[in-house]
Amino acid sequence: MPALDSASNGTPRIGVYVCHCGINIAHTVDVPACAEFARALPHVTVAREYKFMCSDPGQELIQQDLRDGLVNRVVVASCSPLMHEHTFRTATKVGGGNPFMFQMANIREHVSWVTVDKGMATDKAKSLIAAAVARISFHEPLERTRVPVHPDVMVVGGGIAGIHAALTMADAGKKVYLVEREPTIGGHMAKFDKTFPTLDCSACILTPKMSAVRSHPNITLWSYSEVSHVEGYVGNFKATVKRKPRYVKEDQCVGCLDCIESCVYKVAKVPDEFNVGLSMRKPVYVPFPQATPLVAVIDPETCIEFKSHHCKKTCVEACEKDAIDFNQVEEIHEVPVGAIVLATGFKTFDAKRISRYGYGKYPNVYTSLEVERMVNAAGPTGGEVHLADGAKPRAVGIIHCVGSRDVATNRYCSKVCCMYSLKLAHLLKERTGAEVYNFYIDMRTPGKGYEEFYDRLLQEQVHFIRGRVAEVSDWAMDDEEEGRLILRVEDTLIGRVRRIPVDMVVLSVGLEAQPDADDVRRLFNISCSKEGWFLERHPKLAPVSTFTVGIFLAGACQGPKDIPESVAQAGAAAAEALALVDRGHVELEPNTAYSVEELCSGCHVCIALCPYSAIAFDKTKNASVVNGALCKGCGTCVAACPSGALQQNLFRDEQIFEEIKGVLSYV
Amino acid sequence: MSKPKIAFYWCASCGGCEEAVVDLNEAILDVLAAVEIVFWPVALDFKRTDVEALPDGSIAVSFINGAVRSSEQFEMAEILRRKSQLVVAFGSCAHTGGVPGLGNLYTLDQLVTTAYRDAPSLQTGNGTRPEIESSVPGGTLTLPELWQTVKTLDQCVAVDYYLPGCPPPVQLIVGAVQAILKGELPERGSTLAPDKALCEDCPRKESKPEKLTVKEFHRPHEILIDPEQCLLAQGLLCLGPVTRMGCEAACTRVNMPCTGCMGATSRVTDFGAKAMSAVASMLEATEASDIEAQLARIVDPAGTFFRYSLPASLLHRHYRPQHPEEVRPT
Amino acid sequence: MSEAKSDNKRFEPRIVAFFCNWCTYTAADLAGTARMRYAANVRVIRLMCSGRLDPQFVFAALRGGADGVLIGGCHPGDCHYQEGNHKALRRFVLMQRFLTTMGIEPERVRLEWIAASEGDKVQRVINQMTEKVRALGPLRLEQRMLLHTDLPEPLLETSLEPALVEGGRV
Amino acid sequence: MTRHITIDPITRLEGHGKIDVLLDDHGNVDRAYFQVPELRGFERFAQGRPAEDMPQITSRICGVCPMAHHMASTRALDDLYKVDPPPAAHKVRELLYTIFFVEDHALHFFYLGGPDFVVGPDAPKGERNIIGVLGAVGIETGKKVIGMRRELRGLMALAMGKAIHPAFGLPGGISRPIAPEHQAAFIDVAERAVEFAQFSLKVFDDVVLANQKYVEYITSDMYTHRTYYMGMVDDRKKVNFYNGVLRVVAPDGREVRTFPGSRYLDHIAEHIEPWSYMKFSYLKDIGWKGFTDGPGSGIASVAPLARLNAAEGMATPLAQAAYQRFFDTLGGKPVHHTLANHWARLIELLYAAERMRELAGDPDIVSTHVRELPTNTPKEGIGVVEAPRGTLFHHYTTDERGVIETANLIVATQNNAARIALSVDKAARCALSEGRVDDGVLNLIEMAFRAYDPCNGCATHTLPGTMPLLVRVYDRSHTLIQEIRRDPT
Repeated sequence: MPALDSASNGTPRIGVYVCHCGINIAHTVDVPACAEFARALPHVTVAREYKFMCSDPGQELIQQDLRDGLVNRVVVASCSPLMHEHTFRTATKVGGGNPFMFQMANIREHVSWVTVDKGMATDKAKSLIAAAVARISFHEPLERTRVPVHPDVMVVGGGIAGIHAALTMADAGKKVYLVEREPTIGGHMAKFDKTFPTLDCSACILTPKMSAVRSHPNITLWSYSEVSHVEGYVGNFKATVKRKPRYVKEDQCVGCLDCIESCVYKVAKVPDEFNVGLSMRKPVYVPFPQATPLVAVIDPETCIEFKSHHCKKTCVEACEKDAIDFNQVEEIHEVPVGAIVLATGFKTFDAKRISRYGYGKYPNVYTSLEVERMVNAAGPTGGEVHLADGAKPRAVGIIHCVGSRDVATNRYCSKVCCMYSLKLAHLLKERTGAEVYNFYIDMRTPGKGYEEFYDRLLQEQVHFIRGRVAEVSDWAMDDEEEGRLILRVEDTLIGRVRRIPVDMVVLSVGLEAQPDADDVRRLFNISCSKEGWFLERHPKLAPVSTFTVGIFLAGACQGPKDIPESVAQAGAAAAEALALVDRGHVELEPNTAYSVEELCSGCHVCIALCPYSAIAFDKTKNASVVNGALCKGCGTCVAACPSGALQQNLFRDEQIFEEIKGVLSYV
Repeated sequence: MSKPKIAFYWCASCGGCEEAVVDLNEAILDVLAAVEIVFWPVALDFKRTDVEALPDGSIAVSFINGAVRSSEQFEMAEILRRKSQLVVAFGSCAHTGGVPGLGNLYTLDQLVTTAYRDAPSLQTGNGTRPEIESSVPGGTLTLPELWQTVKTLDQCVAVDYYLPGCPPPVQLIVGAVQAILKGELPERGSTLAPDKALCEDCPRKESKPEKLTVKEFHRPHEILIDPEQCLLAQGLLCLGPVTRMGCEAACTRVNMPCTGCMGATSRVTDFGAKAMSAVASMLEATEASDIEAQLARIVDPAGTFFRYSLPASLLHRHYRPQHPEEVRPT
Repeated sequence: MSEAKSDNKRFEPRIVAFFCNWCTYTAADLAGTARMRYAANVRVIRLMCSGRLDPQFVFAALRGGADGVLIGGCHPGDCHYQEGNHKALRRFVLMQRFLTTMGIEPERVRLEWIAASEGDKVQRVINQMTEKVRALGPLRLEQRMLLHTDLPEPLLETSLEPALVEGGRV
Repeated sequence: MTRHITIDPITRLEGHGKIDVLLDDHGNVDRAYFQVPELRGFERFAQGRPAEDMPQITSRICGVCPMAHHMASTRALDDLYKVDPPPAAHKVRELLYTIFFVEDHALHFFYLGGPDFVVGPDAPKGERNIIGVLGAVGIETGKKVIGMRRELRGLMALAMGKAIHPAFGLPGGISRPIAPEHQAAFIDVAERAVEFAQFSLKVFDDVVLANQKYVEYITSDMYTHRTYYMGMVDDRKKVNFYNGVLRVVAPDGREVRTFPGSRYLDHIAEHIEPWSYMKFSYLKDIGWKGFTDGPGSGIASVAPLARLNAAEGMATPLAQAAYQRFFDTLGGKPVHHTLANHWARLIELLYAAERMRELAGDPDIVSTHVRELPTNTPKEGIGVVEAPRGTLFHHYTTDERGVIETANLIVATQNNAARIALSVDKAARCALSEGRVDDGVLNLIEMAFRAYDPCNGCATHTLPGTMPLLVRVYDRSHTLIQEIRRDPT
């Protein structure tokens, strides 16, 4: 390999460009001093400072110097390479240089933003610049390799976000695999009655989209299925999907529901998951009338045939299509896809974790999701709101921020609770005429028409008490309280503790990451934030991308979102995925390992180390050889290669040794 | 034209390198015919004054073996450097410090204490130790001062070429001499041996599994060693993959693991560090506890991975821990 | 002139860090975005994976004047490249045993698993390590090698061992 | 006026030695000191190493007799793990050890010690070397010597990987058996080794014994000391290098003790002088009485002459005959003449060749059963062999993993050091008078030294090196009045 030079790039002429980043860098790092320092470093022909290097004029500085032949290697000292490496590589290319004759020194995230002392910050910045300069003399021009992208895409999760992403891409003519773990798509939205702030009916806006999915020629809907394995890389993933047996042939079932009718169980005895346990279902069931696909499921846990094998199988008789098949087994599908959109959603906070609110103890303490079902005309009570004893509530208390903004549970704000609490308050008042009390910490109603909705509730005489409820109890202190639930709360507006007796308590539970988010994250090789939400590549600039190119995020799996946001983000994710697969190819980072074959002794140490089986011993060449397309550039084999025959582009031993010298060349 | 002048010299060596030259056998007669040996302490009676009398640079090549541990050796190395166009570091000790380089694991004082105070065969009560100066009836006797650490030749004088091995294989010596005579030397600073690792040459190469991993490490005396199969595949710590070829796999041929006397290939800076990296990587264990347990079976990382190269290592010597009160600004 | 530098009693350790691109380097960026202040003694070198870490780099850093070396990788099971961090751990364990044999305090070379979300851990670890190494004092490997015979054994050592006076000879 | 003469180094000797001669006011020798100037400290840096690595590590003590250290160390490992190698392993080890003896003794006679006689003690110094020897005995003979050596070392490399720093000794055996197809070569070379040994003895007869002047040198008082002698003997009290017990005879030749090597600490002790890195061994119970000979002094000698004195004969016929002739010629046992070592060495050469021939033909040599796996927990091991230059002790203690905790090494030349010092002192007294110093005189002193073929590389596990031989004569005011240089050789 060329050490200092490669034919195309005479002796190193290094340009160093130090960025002020407005004052982000300049307020702690002495930028002029850094440029001055850089100017004195070996092979540096140009050292400039500029307010915003990432701006057009900033990039123009670099390009001009390249065009003028003043420099043939570029070092930019600014923010993190994860932020702008691409920007400056492109600038270098546009200026006529090779994009990889570029190195970045991270003097913002790693220096100015984390250092108090100006002197030390400047020293540190200088040494990082020195390191970049030292290393870049050992760079050589590299080419990105192009690999074709598989046109098909996959969406994981069939909630509103997944549905929207799937439809968007399918409409763009892409073949989409939509994988949903439940027997039906629809997710949480399918459970809601109305949506805030417009109060239009959830089902009315969701079900058309669900059937669109069902009927879309470009969408393969795999419900009751899970992704079990993913391999490959951007543009060329291979996803393995496990389809759980539903014991009903999907292609035969017409959704007549006769099987359910005829089930030997005359009455339903199994708590209904979809109605969050508020009603019962039979062993054979459909989650809800608009379920998509509208195909019955048999639950082997409760079905007699599975338990005793002595069932009369009245369902089988009843089914004209002979759709029922007790011998159905799990199917495995392996599909190639170019991009994957994750829309795995959220779970609601488990109210039992806050025992003082009495959930599970007092029958009339409900979670918001239960109430969503209760007020839903298609729900277990047909939209009737009544207490456990059937009576109508005279007063209802809605406790906000249950499992949110609370150091004991989740610090973050779940964002949607205020609004859905208002919605529930409205619906409850509408359905029962009860007095409704909202107990809140802060009302958070930003968003189109949200604040107006809040006003409307105020006019509807819904009570708002600012204070976190201390406890819910049935300990009556007077006749008025007798037999009711008492909420003890400090009303922070009037500054005294109040006891408010109600008949029904609604706990506005927050949103949490899916319990298995960590497994899913590993499956797709992405990261999670502390709270367990999937981590986006950049909170502002790449909110739907992940650090694994080709994997995108949609909906609440990335963080609490309401429906409009989820849909918007789903659209964005779909667009990013489309942009990727439509291009037809991806350019891979050239930071792959390679073998200097004439130096390889064939010791075989490297081969087993590669997680991607990218290395094999080539008998004819008598050397281990790296398959650049399979190599992902971790460099593990390079670190292990006992004779230094393996090297890694952009991370060659000598480049790193130089960088070490550089960071240690203190001023 | 006159024959090229050659010098052989030994610094701190065991004499094995000299024997290796004698092992040229008949070939030595040809060498003697082709060159003029102006200096070879162990075999010929030529004098330091003769060397000093020579004009600078008049010796074509000086082959210097042995590490450097005393000022006398350093002086002699400097003289030869001055008088020679080329200096060749001959053998492991001159090249990377060699086995005596393991002395750098201890201080000179510790070496002395063990030899002259702790040896069980010493009669007790006698506190005598060798002294730099000792007065005896009628005069004073002196012993040379030893340095704190063992140095490689190139840590003392500029070296043009390296002839590795403990001792250097005869075929490499012959090759080097011929290259010199024909004036076909590679780029300065090169090691005069093939730049590939030993596996290339090992008769067991074919027996290597495609994926070479180690479940459990063994020491040579613990198992019956298969004479055909790759020693690493048998869990033996063979350093062949790290070690430069050129010895014709002397040790693995007799069923013993390579210990690395030939040093590393040109792309490796620190033999031992690289060896540790490769060996640890090959381990199958992934759980921290298993990793600890398996690596604990390598009872002596320093002696195993730095058997011949401690002085040449980036770390060079043992460092006693410092104490906070000794800290002062740099 | 910074306060720290003007206070010439205080020893400022030099620590070289090798962070993996996907977890620890990202976490360090996060610490920056969150404006978490921490000691300026650590200089980060980015590797794609802790599996790229060759013990030679650690030795080169110490030889080059570092008083400590910090290695950061993804938590076990989180490696972007499946198990590069396991390989890093194996090398680290073996390397540590050697460094101990060489009389280099284990605290000077540290391996930490830091996830992309753990910006605060970057801050904590760097501060802790800086203090620890400050307490241990300068390593000054090169000076203590006595590669040049006329170089006196550093005071540091003679204060520990009388035998080492006079240009590193007895 | 006081004079101080430094002879440094003594030439044609593996390893580095130095002689300081102090003269009295009349220029006569007050006292001559034999010094060894360096130390490597193997005993210390052996600590922490795995015991099984010691045969290869300790062989680096000396590249001239690496095989001796390799073998002593391997024997120590057998003892450390209390594992007895299969008979075949013992035989292969001894076979290779005898090959090494033939090669090493030949090297000394023709390359190092020989020149004193073959070329002549007072021949021009430029000729007193192997090339001079070739000149004297003829190039054909020279090639014969070189060729023999090549073949012997070829066999060593074949069986042990390398002749210099072998790699085949393991506790309980050897790493690899000898391949059946190779046995023929061993037998063939052994045959010629015996002829070669006889030829060498003949050279000694023709060149040395036939020369009255040399015989006088040998028997002269200048080169005579009456000390104890120690050597390894087999159960028939015959000289053995690899296996046996140690026998010590008094200056009058009677056996004073016989002990197994493992008891060496009961019988051997070491003395330190501040002016040398060499430690001086002596017989423990008699004690250190200073540099003096006779039955009252604990000084004992080792190496060829000592081995012949300490034994009752040689185990092979031709060597036994030569043994007889040796003592008949030199006036019966024990022989106290230092220079007789040269002759004794050639008799051992013959024995080694004959023993080599016996073993090379032994069917066991190609047996594949050459290892017993150790099963015991290691703690302490002692290995003793006869090195060409005398008895060699390796003594290790380890932890339960077999990692060395202490190592004690007493090497051949250390066991001879005290007598060497005596010889040097005496030779100097006889050779120097009135401060008359010239090269011939210096060589007379060196001859006393070289006869022992001392290997100071071993002796202090030192770093051999050389310094200019410098003879400076000072007056009281330390102004130089006479200087003779002889530079490193």
